[in-house]
Amino acid sequence: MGKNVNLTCKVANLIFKNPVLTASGTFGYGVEYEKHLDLNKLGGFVVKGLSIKERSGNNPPRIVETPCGMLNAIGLQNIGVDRFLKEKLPKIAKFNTHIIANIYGTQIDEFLELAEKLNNAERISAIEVNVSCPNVRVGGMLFGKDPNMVFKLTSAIKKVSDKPIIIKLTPNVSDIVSIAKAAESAGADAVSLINTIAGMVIDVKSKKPVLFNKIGGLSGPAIYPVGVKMVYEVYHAVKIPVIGVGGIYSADIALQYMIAGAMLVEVGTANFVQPNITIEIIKGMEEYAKREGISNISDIIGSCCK
Amino acid sequence: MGKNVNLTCKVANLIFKNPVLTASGTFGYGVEYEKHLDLNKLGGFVVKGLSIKERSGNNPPRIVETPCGMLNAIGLQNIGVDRFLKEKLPKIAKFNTHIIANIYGTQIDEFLELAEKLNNAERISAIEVNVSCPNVRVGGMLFGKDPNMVFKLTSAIKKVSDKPIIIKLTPNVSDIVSIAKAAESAGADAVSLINTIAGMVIDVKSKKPVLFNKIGGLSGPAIYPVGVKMVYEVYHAVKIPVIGVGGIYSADIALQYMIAGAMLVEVGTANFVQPNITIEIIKGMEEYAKREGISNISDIIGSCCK
Amino acid sequence: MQLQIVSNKQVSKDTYLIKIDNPEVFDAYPGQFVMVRVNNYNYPLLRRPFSIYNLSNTIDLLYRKVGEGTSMLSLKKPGDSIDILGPLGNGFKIKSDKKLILIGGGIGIAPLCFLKKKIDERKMNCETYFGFNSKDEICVDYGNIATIDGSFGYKGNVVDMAIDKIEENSLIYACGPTIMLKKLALLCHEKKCNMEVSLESRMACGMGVCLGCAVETKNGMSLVCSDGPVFDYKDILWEKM
Amino acid sequence: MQLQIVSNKQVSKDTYLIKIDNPEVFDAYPGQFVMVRVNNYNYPLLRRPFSIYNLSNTIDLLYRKVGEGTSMLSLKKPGDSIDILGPLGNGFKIKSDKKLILIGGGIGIAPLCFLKKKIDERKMNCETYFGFNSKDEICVDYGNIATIDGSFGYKGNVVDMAIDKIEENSLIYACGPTIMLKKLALLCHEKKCNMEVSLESRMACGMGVCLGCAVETKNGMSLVCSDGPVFDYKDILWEKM
Ligand SMILES: Cc1cc2nc3c(=O)[nH]c(=O)nc-3n(C[C@H](O)[C@H](O)[C@H](O)COP(=O)(O)OP(=O)(O)OC[C@H]3O[C@@H](n4cnc5c(N)ncnc54)[C@H](O)[C@@H]3O)c2cc1C
Ligand SMILES: Cc1cc2nc3c(=O)[nH]c(=O)nc-3n(C[C@H](O)[C@H](O)[C@H](O)COP(=O)(O)OP(=O)(O)OC[C@H]3O[C@@H](n4cnc5c(N)ncnc54)[C@H](O)[C@@H]3O)c2cc1C
Ligand SMILES: Cc1cc2nc3c(=O)[nH]c(=O)nc-3n(C[C@H](O)[C@H](O)[C@H](O)COP(=O)(O)O)c2cc1C
Ligand SMILES: Cc1cc2nc3c(=O)[nH]c(=O)nc-3n(C[C@H](O)[C@H](O)[C@H](O)COP(=O)(O)O)c2cc1C
Ligand code: FES
Ligand code: FES
Repeated sequence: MGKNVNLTCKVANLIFKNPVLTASGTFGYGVEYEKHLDLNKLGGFVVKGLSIKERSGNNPPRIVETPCGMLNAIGLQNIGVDRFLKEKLPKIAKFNTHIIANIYGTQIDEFLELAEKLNNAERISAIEVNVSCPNVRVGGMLFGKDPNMVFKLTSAIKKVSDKPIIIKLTPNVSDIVSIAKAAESAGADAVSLINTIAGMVIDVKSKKPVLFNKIGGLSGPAIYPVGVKMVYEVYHAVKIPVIGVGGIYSADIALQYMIAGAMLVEVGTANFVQPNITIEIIKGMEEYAKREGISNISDIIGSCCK
Repeated sequence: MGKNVNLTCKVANLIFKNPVLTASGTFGYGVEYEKHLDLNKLGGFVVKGLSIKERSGNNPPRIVETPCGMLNAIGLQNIGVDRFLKEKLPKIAKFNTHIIANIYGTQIDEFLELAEKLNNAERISAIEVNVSCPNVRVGGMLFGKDPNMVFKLTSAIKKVSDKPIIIKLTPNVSDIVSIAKAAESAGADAVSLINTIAGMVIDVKSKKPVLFNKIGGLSGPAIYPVGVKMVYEVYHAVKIPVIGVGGIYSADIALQYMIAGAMLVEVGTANFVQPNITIEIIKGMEEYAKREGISNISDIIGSCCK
Repeated sequence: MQLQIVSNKQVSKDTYLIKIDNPEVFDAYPGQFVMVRVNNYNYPLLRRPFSIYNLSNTIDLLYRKVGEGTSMLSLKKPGDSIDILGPLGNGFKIKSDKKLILIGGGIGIAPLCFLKKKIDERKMNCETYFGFNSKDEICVDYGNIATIDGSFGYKGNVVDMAIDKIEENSLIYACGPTIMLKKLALLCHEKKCNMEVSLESRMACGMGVCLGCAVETKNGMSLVCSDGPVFDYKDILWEKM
Repeated sequence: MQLQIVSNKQVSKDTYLIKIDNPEVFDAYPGQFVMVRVNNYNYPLLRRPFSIYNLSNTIDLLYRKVGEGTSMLSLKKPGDSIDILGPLGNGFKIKSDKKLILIGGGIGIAPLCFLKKKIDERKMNCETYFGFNSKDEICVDYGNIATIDGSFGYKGNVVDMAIDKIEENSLIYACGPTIMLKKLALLCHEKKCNMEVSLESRMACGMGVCLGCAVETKNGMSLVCSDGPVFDYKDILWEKM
């Protein structure tokens, strides 16, 4: 048990001290969690989705609990990329961990403008492109469901950006493999999956959807088997690294994703329930590796069915 | 509170005494539940999926629990349509409720043969066509994900069958509305949705999927928001009745489906947990209607956002 | 923070008082809340927000059994451990130059009781008006009580009971059903007095990261958990509530 | 069936004995099991199968804490109610013309203890061999005991301890880890004796409708819940286990 486990993982040119990141929209801009955990211990964190202009998001109610899950329809409320770079980034720059910007636009041009603006931000390690937000009517969904659009968008962003580009995929599709392949062939450095699954909850008393936006995105423990299955399939179809997201709440689930093929994992909803869950997951991974005699955690990636 | 609530609902030429059915594969051939509930009280029950030949199904393990859900990969084990008609149907024929046959084939011809065989069985009220089983490699999935195939299959079955035809849709698609519309324009009498969501669970110790079949179908409370959302969308796109399935475990969830647009509901996994849950749901519906002053339960169908 | 339950008892109809062992580190202002993890597994998934009802060597929460989470909470026993996150949010600001009036409806009295204690500690005065549906719901042993059914005290709603006492120089602290707060907001507008209201909203994180608990204010979207739960009533877009 | 818990106590390492009030209607054969709903809400979703360990004015289950469900079960208190479904499945058949040998490994002793009681009631004889990993796991006060670490009784596994007693005329009743059962199956084959084994499998319904609990047998797929859990060892395809 004495020997240390090597938890580092590599995606594009980036070395992550461990495979555990936080998922966009579930970790604010990082600073909010400072008093709950040592952010330096994270593999990285993905900040709340950024758009060109500040967005006020959807009207409330925006969230509703479901069995072992929750629906959200935040509507990508955010302070806009400029204010992020000016006000937030300097505050988190001090942390010795990867900061990944998550971006969202309603048309290709907006994505490009965002990518360009982030290009000059030294502390941004990579850009995660949200092509799959189900809560915004224009754009979002269309991009993420159509391989051609994903190809076009990815190619365009790759042309303007020097940063590694991660395309974040929606699970609400017939064939996620074809979308992942489109991203890969357009030059994406990695794909992350899954974003939330579209869902709806109705208040039977008022006969209205609980969410103002009617439809929201399902996240949390309930969805992890769906994510693991998709990561497994995408891993076997593409050569670029796969980042696993969806329902991770313990080292066990994080490891399931890695064994299925994820190089890194992102923890989302679980941060709300237990703010330091990422630290617990990193510890649990280390213990697992020791117990199983694994010296490099990256050895387990995609080891399922080999 | 004195007045009785009218719970009857109509699909095609069939009158259901109440909107609560059991879902295929979760209620055996009916007889198994006899000692737990009075089957005469059900709106109807859908029997385990039938194929031409007896099928032994997938190797075990076939099920695994997940947060508020379960994965199954039974692989459509069944005794075959002939034995069903000879051995099982006579035993359930006595029940004063609708018996719906669920059928599955690997090619169109098989579906047709099944439909023809069932045509002569007087006690079969309708046929539910499973175009969406994720556990069988050949056929199944392809049919259900492609609107053209669904159109072709539905048209062909409608030609050979005098029974009302219900097409059961898979949620693992980019656009369930287009599939539902294809079924409708091919003459389907109703659509039922959702079947299970594809998922996978890995045992991190052995680094293997828990299920022998690797991938299984997610069912149970966890998935209900996904089903409600799809029923809502399909209801607004087609004129034929919609039957709601997926994660129903209480009157509240059943009512959410109906308010979203379901004419009938099917209860699946919840039968395993509480064998008489359907009776509880019917009671709960009645109480709701009384409380809210609704005299015909069918009045609430699709009442969401009106 | 895993803490031990000291006691958990029903105090009136569907209303429970839970006392949780208070580690020395824990201090809070009236109006602040905690996020309670009902079970140490994934069901129910989200934490439940509860206002601090009292704080001494125990952290006390007064809660009403309304759904699955609060039902489970009501079954917890002394000695069981419970995970709480907090104190969170911004509380009431006690002003000395105003006539202080506390108006609570139903379980909304919880944060006001803590406020009352702090006002008393400062040897200041305040008036308290608490409304319930009926006598069996009453869970406080002071103040002016109104019941909708007239089974105790003033018959009618608490706003009507308090209406004559509200003056331009009043500062109202209010918590309760939205309909009561709306009524009060109108009244404050008419009487040109001030009011701090504690709002409720569905919450996932309780700490300003999920953006789930938004309310519409004059300054755009505000977060109940981190901008509130106590707001100046003038900032709230009441017509949107 | 909602029943009251009479007691629920730890009896050895990670092993608990729960006694549940037995309504008069409830009778069962050794080898039968019940499906326990751990909580009366959706988590954990599925019922847990447990063999009947004893039956009198209480229904007794002996269980090992291995995961989330059994951990929750171990926290239940006397007076709490619990929902059980059963008795389910087919039990052991007691034959009078054989030399009866009970071989149990770990928590697998549970159904055998009930069987032993029934054999005793019929004034018949049987030999009992129970294996554990170590002394602290032992939860039975009779029989020949083997421990893997040798901390009590025979040092080694229970099959090796019993091997010399097995004859052609023996009828073995076995329950325990698959590896132990496989070893016994081989032995029975060699010694040309009979064996009834109680198998485990992941279950959803426990009553033959989900088809989830299949095992491969010489006659195709069989269901552990409704065809078993007790099988003639000759029917099982041991190489597939
Ligand atoms: C800042 C704040 C302070 C509060 N203080 C108290 C208090 O001191 N005493 C008390 O009894 N209640 C208080 N509440 C309300 C309390 O949080 C809810 O009654 C509780 O969450 C209901 O949980 P449940 O599982 O029983 O209900 P369910 O209806 O089953 O809950 C389903 C989901 O909806 C949420 N929800 C339901 N009702 C409310 C509500 N009124 N406000 C916010 N979320 C809700 C739940 O948190 C949960 O996520 C407060 C709410 C907020 C926002
Ligand atoms: C017929 C039968 C009789 C049994 N009798 C006993 C008994 O008398 N005493 C006892 O301690 N155990 C018994 N078991 C095993 C017991 O059912 C499991 O230990 C228990 O389900 C574990 O639940 P968990 O939530 O703690 O574990 P988890 O691993 O968290 O459970 C996850 C899921 O896997 C299932 N599962 C896990 N292990 C097993 C297993 N060994 N067999 C079947 N399903 C499993 C669970 O039911 C659950 O659905 C029996 C099993 C069967 C099939
Ligand atoms: C409240 C909330 C806000 C989210 N916001 C974003 C976002 O801005 N951009 C994005 O790409 N994903 C967003 N997501 C999706 C998560 O990053 C993640 O993909 C999803 O929640 C599944 O993971 P989980 O089950 O661990 O939460 C959001 C999720 C939640 C719950
Ligand atoms: C064990 C099991 C077996 C099933 N077998 C079938 C089947 O044979 N045919 C079919 O159309 N659906 C089958 N289903 C799907 C259910 O009918 C239902 O669509 C699905 O489980 C979602 O509903 P639920 O969450 O209420 O279970 C099966 C589901 C389960 C859990
Ligand atoms: S509850 Fe998450 S931001 Fe307020
Ligand atoms: S557990 Fe469902 S058939 Fe055996």
